[in-house]
Amino acid sequence: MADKNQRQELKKIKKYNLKKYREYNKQMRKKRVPESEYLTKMKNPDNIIEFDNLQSYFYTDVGTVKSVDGVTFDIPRGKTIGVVGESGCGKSVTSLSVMRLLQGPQGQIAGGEIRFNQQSTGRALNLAKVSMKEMEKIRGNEISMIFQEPMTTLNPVFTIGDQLCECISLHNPEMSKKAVEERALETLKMVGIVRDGILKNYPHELSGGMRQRVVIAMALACDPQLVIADEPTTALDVTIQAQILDLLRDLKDKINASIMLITHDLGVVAEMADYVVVMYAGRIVEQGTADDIFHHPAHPYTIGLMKSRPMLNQKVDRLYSIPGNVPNPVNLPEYCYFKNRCDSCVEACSGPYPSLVSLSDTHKVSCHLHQGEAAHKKQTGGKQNA
Amino acid sequence: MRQYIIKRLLICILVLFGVSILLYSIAHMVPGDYVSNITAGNQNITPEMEQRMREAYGLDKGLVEGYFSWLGDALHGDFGTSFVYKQPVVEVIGKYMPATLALAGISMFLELLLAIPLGILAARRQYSVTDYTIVAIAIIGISLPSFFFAAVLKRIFAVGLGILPVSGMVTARVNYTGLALFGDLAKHFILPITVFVITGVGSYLRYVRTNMLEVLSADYVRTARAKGLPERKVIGKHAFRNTLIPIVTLVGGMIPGLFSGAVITESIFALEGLGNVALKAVYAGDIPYLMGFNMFIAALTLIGTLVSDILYAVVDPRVRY
Amino acid sequence: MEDMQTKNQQEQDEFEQNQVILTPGQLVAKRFFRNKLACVGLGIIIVMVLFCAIGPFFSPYGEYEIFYIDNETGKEVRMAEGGVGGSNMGVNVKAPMSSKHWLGTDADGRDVLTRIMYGGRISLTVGIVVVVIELITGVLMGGIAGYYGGAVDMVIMRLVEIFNSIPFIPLMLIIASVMFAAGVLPQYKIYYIMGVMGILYWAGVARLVRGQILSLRELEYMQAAEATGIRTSRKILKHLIPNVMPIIILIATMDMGGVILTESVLSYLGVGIAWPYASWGNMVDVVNQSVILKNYVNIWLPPGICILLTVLAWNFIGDGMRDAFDPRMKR
Amino acid sequence: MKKMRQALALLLSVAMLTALTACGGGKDGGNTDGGNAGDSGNTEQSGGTEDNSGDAQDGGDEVQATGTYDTLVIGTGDFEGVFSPYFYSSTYDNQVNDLIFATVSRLNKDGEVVDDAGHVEVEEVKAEDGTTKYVYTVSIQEGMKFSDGEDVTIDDVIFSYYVFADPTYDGMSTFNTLDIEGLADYVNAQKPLWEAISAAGQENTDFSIWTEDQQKAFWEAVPAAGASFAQEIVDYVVASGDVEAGDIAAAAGAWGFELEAGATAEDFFNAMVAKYENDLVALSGTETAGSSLVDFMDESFAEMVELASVDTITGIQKVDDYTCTVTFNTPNISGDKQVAWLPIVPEHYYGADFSKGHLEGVKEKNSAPMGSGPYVFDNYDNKIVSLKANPDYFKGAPKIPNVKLQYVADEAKVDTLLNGDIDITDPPASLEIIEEIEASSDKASYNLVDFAGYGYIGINAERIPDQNVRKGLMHLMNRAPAVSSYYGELAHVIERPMTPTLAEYPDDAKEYYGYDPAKALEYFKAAGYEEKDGKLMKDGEQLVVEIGIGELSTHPAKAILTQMVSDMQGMGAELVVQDMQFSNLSPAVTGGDLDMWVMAWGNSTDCDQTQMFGSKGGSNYQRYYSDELDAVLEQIKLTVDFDERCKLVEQSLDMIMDAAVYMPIYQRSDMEVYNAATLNLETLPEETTSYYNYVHEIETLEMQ
Repeated sequence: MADKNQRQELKKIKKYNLKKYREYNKQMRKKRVPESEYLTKMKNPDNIIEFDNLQSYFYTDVGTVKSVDGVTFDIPRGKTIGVVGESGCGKSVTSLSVMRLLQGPQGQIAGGEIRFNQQSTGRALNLAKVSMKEMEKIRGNEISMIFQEPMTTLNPVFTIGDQLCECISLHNPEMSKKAVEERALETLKMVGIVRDGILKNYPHELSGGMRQRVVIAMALACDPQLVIADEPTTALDVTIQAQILDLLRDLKDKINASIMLITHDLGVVAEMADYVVVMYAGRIVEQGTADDIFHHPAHPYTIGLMKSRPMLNQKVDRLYSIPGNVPNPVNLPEYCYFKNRCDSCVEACSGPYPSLVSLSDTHKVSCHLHQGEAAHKKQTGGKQNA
Repeated sequence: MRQYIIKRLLICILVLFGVSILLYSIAHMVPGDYVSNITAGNQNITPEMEQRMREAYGLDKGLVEGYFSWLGDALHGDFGTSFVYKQPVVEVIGKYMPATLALAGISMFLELLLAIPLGILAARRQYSVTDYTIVAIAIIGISLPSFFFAAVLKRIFAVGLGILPVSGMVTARVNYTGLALFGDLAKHFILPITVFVITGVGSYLRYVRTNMLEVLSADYVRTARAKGLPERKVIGKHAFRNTLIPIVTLVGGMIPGLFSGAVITESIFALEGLGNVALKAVYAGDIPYLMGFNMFIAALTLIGTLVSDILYAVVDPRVRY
Repeated sequence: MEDMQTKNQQEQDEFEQNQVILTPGQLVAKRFFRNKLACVGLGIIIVMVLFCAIGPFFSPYGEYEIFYIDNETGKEVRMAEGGVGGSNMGVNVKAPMSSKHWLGTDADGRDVLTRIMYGGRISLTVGIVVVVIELITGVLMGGIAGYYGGAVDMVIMRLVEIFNSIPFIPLMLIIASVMFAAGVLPQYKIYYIMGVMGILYWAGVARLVRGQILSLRELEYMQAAEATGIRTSRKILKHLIPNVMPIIILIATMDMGGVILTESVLSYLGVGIAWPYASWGNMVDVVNQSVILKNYVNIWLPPGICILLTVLAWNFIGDGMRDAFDPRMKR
Repeated sequence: MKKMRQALALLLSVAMLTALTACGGGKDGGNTDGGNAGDSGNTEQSGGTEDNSGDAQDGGDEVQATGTYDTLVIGTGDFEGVFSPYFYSSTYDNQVNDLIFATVSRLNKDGEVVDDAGHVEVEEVKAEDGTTKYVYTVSIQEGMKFSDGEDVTIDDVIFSYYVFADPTYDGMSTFNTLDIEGLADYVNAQKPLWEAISAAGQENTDFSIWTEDQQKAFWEAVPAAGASFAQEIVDYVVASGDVEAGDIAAAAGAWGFELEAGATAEDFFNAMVAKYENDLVALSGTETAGSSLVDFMDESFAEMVELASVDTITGIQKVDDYTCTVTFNTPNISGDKQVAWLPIVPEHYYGADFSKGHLEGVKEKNSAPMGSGPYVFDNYDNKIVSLKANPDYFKGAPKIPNVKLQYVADEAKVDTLLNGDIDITDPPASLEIIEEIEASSDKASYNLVDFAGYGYIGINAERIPDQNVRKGLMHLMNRAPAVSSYYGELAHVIERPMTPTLAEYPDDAKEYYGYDPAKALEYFKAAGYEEKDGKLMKDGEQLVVEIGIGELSTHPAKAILTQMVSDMQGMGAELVVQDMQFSNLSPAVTGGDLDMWVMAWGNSTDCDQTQMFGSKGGSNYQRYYSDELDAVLEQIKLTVDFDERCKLVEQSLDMIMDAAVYMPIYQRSDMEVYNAATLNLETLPEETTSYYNYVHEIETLEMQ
């Protein structure tokens, strides 16, 4: 019986997916996309990226996974945004959406806008819609990305030089081969690799840390306006992590680019981020300045995270851990996703998913605890800040 | 690198030695030896005459003795004299090699020429109509018995339409020379090569496709995209160079299959090649030629694998010997 | 607060229940069945097996029964009926399709349809038997080589190379003629040939399995298993075999078709199943008599199609299997 | 199909030797169809014209074409590239020889010897020692030239005799077995020491060639060697699984020697010696299980020794530059063929460094033949033999400048001809082909020729000793339907084991064993078999017969065997059918490893059947030995009067039939197909037989 309607269930899913795939492929095949479709207006010209109700779905055999479901936040120019959350909460998918690197046709941007403030042309583009051609111009040039796995992100059969120069000359066709190489070495110096002959090396000849530096160099090669660092340190061992972090930190000052730092390591965020976005199960549960999040966490989940990170100055006999785990991403419930793990539930929690309310002009949270009393909190919040 | 190659070559010799023992003992078990074949039914042949001929052909020796005398000569590059052709085996092989090499070589080239691009295309469009059609056609190709396919092709193009020769390698009536001769040869090779390619390309295509799928899902391809490389460069450069690695090894493995296939195709189209001769040799009990032929193929195979292993090191910097 | 907690728990539970959860097996199956071609293939094989296994029971004729025809009365006489001597009698060869013989009779006056059924039994059996043999030998040898490594590995791999570098077809021909000398009865010849083919094919399997096992031994969980110091037998049974299974199943399906083809090629060369028994291979042989090829399509086309479909089917299944097993292509 | 061609090549090769030859399914095999030749016409045209232009420059003194076409292409079988009248083993190689070499005499339509480049006649002469000798006088025309301009003399003919007679000769000719005066001494002048000693016998006292000690040593060595020799046989038998190890008596039994139980290898050997009347050579030659007797002795015994320095054959005498005589000790009805139906081979070319025992020089010319025939060898490449006309051929220069023989597969022959690529070919005759050709009669015409041979089923009388069983089997062969449905008009059932093309064949012979399962069963019962629970048993043994057949898939005897299999199943017996490659079948038959076999004889040119049915006959595969039959056969050979001979032949054939060892099946037709679009058909011989065809008149053949 149950088995039967499960099968029907699956059939429905399959049909639905196929439809989606077809649409996607049609979209991909389009050579030219008229500007009108992706030209848009920035809400705030100081922002470099504005996520507006971004929805990135994966259409899998077992159903639609809403990895990113209505995410909205901005990345101001020259600032660093930290995106935190447990693994599988949609951090990486958000970043991949920006780069339009979701594995089609299964993974697609289902809705919302990613407004990109393109300096070179002074236009505002909706990255969710731009043609692949446009995208290729932007990738690695104005927006570049640092991936988790330094071991596999470099192509094993080409030399560092090849891969680095390729990127540079691609976006600066006018540059001479010589100039390109100089540039390459320069960037490598910037990330602290001075060893000569490095360009002739193959990835497998370098240590993990070195490779990650190369990856970073590659990301910085065309001095982009936005660097997305997706867990840049997780795959590395602690000492290297430290080095890379230092590197990133002083890079942050060297280059006047915005950084979107994705990590589950609050420590890293605390050290680097100006703003913090906390995601849970594909949605933003809380966002604000580093200060807001670290000193006045409002959402039970954020609080949990805070508790669960080791503190040197205060002694706890046992680290706190949030009970339960992330709900199954397929057809999530209507009520707050965190409800079942939350230790401070109220009646309202069984109600619809709480909307995002502002506690201060920077600090937003989506939790029933703060619904309604937004206004009051605002003042007190303001006081506390003062 | 050098030691590696030397080591490999030594191993090859070892293997060849094993092959020769195996082959010789099997060939020696064949009941109908050459003498009893040519004397069969010849009423006046006396036991003495047969014995004389046996000695003349060296068939009177026992297995072990026979093997070692064969080995001894072989080491001096003398693989004996073909019973059927009454010429040194080495010469016979040399004489008939060109046809086979032409057939096998060209086919191999064409197969790769088709398999690689189509395989990549299919991989890029996995589960799409294109993918299904390519794979389906490829598999239909490898699902046909070659002789069956050949017969049908012959029927249509040679007998039916009469636009291609039925069999043989050149048109006897005319003394073509130079380019004309080449054209004539080409005309005679069209059908055999078609059979070869169609029935062979499938497996390689499939292989390419699988590897491409694997590579396409690799991180470095994503990196390449993130760099802003246009798709064709991502595929054509980053992905392709990596699929190349397994393909290189594949090529080495193709050789034995090619020559086995040649046996059938050549006999069907009466091409004067090694395989055809080998087939005849089997029926005539021409042991020297068979040994020579099989050893030749074995050696070729081993060299093939060796070469592809070396190429492996060339295309994949991670591999060093 | 408390009851709230429990309530939550219950909610979560029932919530989990109406989720669609899939075991790995189901996932493989699902990916397999997503591949249309694979499904088609599976269908064909099933039909073929039924056709050949059950078909003969419905056929009124024997596998190699020949039919005579009285040239004066034009009346057909069956072999067993007797009274088939005499000069007015002829063999009813190349009879057209009719209600008596749905696919007509072949060049020897035997019922084509019936022979296709019997022939199918052989062709399918050949496929299965050979594959089984090659798997047993191959997995065993490859397993040993991969597991113990060192000298054993060295020896086995040299053996593999030896077998790889022997040209298959000439060898089969030689062996076939050796078989008579060895006094093998014709009706059993085909089984010996199956054996030989299996033996000749093991090398490829061994190499794959060895590779697989080597890579497995590198994996963490394998080393973890080693660390826990479990018995070797257990290690092999519980950890290695299950993980080699996919590749084995792959080889099995992939080779199945190839073997059937080889059988047909061998019977084209006069090796293969002995007269008067049928196999699809030796039924298709007639195409090299161009008269039959041209005028008697009903004799060669049906078995030809059977071969084509069956091999095709196995290949499709193989493809489906590979795509299904290969987690890399999950997306 | 490759295997069929292969079989065929082997078969006919032997056939051409005026011997009879086994002809498996090969020739009878693959039907061929023409397919439409619609647009092949223009290919021919272009072919023809291209060729003229191509031929223009190499004009010279060469023969010019009479029509559009200047090249005759003959579609034939597979060459082995040994174009030597001495050493060829494939018919198709010899087909080339026929065009390159002229012969002293040739056969006419009826297979009788007639003059060609020379003349032969025989006369009986009383030698001084009172015995009757038969002297053949061989003469050749004067003024003939080889293609290199040298004159042809009788020495060239004599040279051939000596090559054929050479002790180291390993070709197909059986010349050196003829009973020519002094030939035996010449051939056997050189022998392995042990053969010489054993031939001389224990009591020999002439130690001119070997020492007394050697002789003693030899005879002492014999028993031991013999034992091991016998032991090898025993091991062999054991290995083949028939008896368990150690039981020598049983092994010997399986080998055909009755010994009482517990016999030793020595006894076995002695038994063999007894059977061969101390002829150790013959013994080790025939009974061997691999090694020869001498292999078990000191090598020194294997060395060759010159018994007497004989370097001429006394029976062969040169009379003058154009005449010689060959003297036979006994009459031989085919003697004229043996001495005169031989190619004339230039001694100055082949015999440059020929001396007794040294044929290397002759063999070197295998791939570059040269003779005085209508055509001159040009080259052999890509399975095509190219010949150029010989302007000073003694019958006059051929009309067609070039002849090419191209290998074409049997199944492809008609197709290729209709495509216009070849002009003359010989596909295996079949109803379909005739249909095909008649459908496109503008393109081709054909000619049916009685094939000088017949298909038969043989029974090994040693393996099936009981005549009743053999007769039973005979009654199970339903020949008529099989033959009629396979060949239609192209073949007919024959009732006696002899080629009906021979004048001596008794045309009125009645069917000897009709198809009759009931009668068969009676015979089996008479032989002592009874049915036990559905099995035909005799002292615990089921009746199981093993029959060998070559290339069964396309063999006309298929239907017969199918019927036999099912009938014997019906009566509880079993017929095991061994379908084999010809290369395995013939040794199996000659070696007597089969109870029954299906083969065909071809190209019989005379009615002397001693070799097949005589007790000492080299082709007596059925191993049926009967003194009275021998007597009759001998008689036939010596009977020169035709009617007498016919009677004797008939008598002998009846005896053979009664022995139930030989069941003749069919006598069929060969066919020759001619390309009507390229040939002047009226220039073909008006009558073609299996002994005489276009090749014999090639010089007068014309193309359009």
